[in-house]
Amino acid sequence: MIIVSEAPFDPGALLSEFSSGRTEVGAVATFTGIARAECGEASILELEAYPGFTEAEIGRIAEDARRRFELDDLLVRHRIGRIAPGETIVFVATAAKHRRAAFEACDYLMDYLKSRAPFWKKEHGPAGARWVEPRAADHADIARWDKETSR
Amino acid sequence: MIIVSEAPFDPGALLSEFSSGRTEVGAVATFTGIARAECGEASILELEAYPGFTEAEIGRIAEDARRRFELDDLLVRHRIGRIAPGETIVFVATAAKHRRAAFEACDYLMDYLKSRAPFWKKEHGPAGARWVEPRAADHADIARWDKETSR
Amino acid sequence: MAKVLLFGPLRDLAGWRERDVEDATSISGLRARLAEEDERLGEALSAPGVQVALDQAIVRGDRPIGVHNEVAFLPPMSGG
Amino acid sequence: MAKVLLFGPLRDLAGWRERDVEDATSISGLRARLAEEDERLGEALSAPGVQVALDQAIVRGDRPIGVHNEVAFLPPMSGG
Repeated sequence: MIIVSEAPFDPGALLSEFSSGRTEVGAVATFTGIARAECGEASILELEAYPGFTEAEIGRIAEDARRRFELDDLLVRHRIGRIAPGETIVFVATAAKHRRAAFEACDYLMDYLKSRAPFWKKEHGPAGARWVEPRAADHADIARWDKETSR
Repeated sequence: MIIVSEAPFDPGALLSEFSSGRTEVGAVATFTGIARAECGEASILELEAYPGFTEAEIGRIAEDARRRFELDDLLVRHRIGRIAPGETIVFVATAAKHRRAAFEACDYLMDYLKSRAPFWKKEHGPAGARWVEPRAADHADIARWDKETSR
Repeated sequence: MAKVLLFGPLRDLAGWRERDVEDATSISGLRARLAEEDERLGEALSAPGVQVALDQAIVRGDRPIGVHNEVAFLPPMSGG
Repeated sequence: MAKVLLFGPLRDLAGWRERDVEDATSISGLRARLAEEDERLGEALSAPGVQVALDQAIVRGDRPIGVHNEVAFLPPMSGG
């Protein structure tokens, strides 16, 4: 399931729902991205999506991840709008029979979301607002998967 | 925090508590291990620990992970006793400033728990009970970290 | 006439997010039309890294556009 | 006398989990003493992969033991 919305959410509630009732899965990995205060440097994060297009693009990579890592299930929830420090920005959960697949798929989805998913991010801080582009580390992270042979 | 106990637990409730109130962390990774039914092959899992020793050994590797990956915090909760399919066996959460550290530390802790932590596991199935040793894949997983140079 | 959408820094630069633009029959024509009104916006729309989505699908190169099309200009993306 | 603990398959093999064992002043002596009572258990306690913890710390090789020591025999471990 892929949800992009302005509503705040609790990652724990999503994990409870995602992991319950699974008797054939074995492994659930999650990632939660939280807005950082950067010691006062960034007070509010503003995230913009292209409604419809953003969900569809994430859906394409999610299908890719399902096949590539033999996932049983996955969940991506991404917040947009104005987000305060300590609030959750993104939550990804993956379910697989074995833990390596669950970990790698979760890692892969986050690398994609961080560098190639259609979101635009603005930081509002004491010195004004600025649009943020992916860090060099994010580009390096996603490039790992391009180089790899199929698993 | 490291908890080894017979009490069932909800991984989502642990994640809610672990992730709330963090304004300087950014990244939380988790892993949840769930008892599998194996299509009826294994109906009950029985896990044994050495009380005191098991927590202390996990504590040593947790301290190692904190230093190695520059973690802000971590949580390991492991169930012992009789566990039914669909119930949670183990939950690991890691918190760090950046997601790579959180993912790698979570992965590292799970590899350790799966192959070197002092637990003994018995599967009770229709064909009787048998003690389980780590799979070859578990040994290969933990060996990855021995070969790596420090990060 | 096509519906035009701007995202991220392009929206701030232009001062609008969504508009109907008349008299454009191709993406290149649309860019030229917007550049006439606002030279800095015109340059920004042609900058490397800015992708174009036609009816929610990324397209490369020029394309004809008509009344019912939606054209979005997408600056470099940056997820959560 | 030392307190002896067995885990996992060793416990099933012996039929007990915890016992006080008298007349043993070293780990090797303790193994020999248990082997006298139960030959299969004695072999299992000496198998490769079985570790020994003395007062909750893994030890290799032989060690003297006394009244207040706790000796645990740990077969190959297998986490969650």
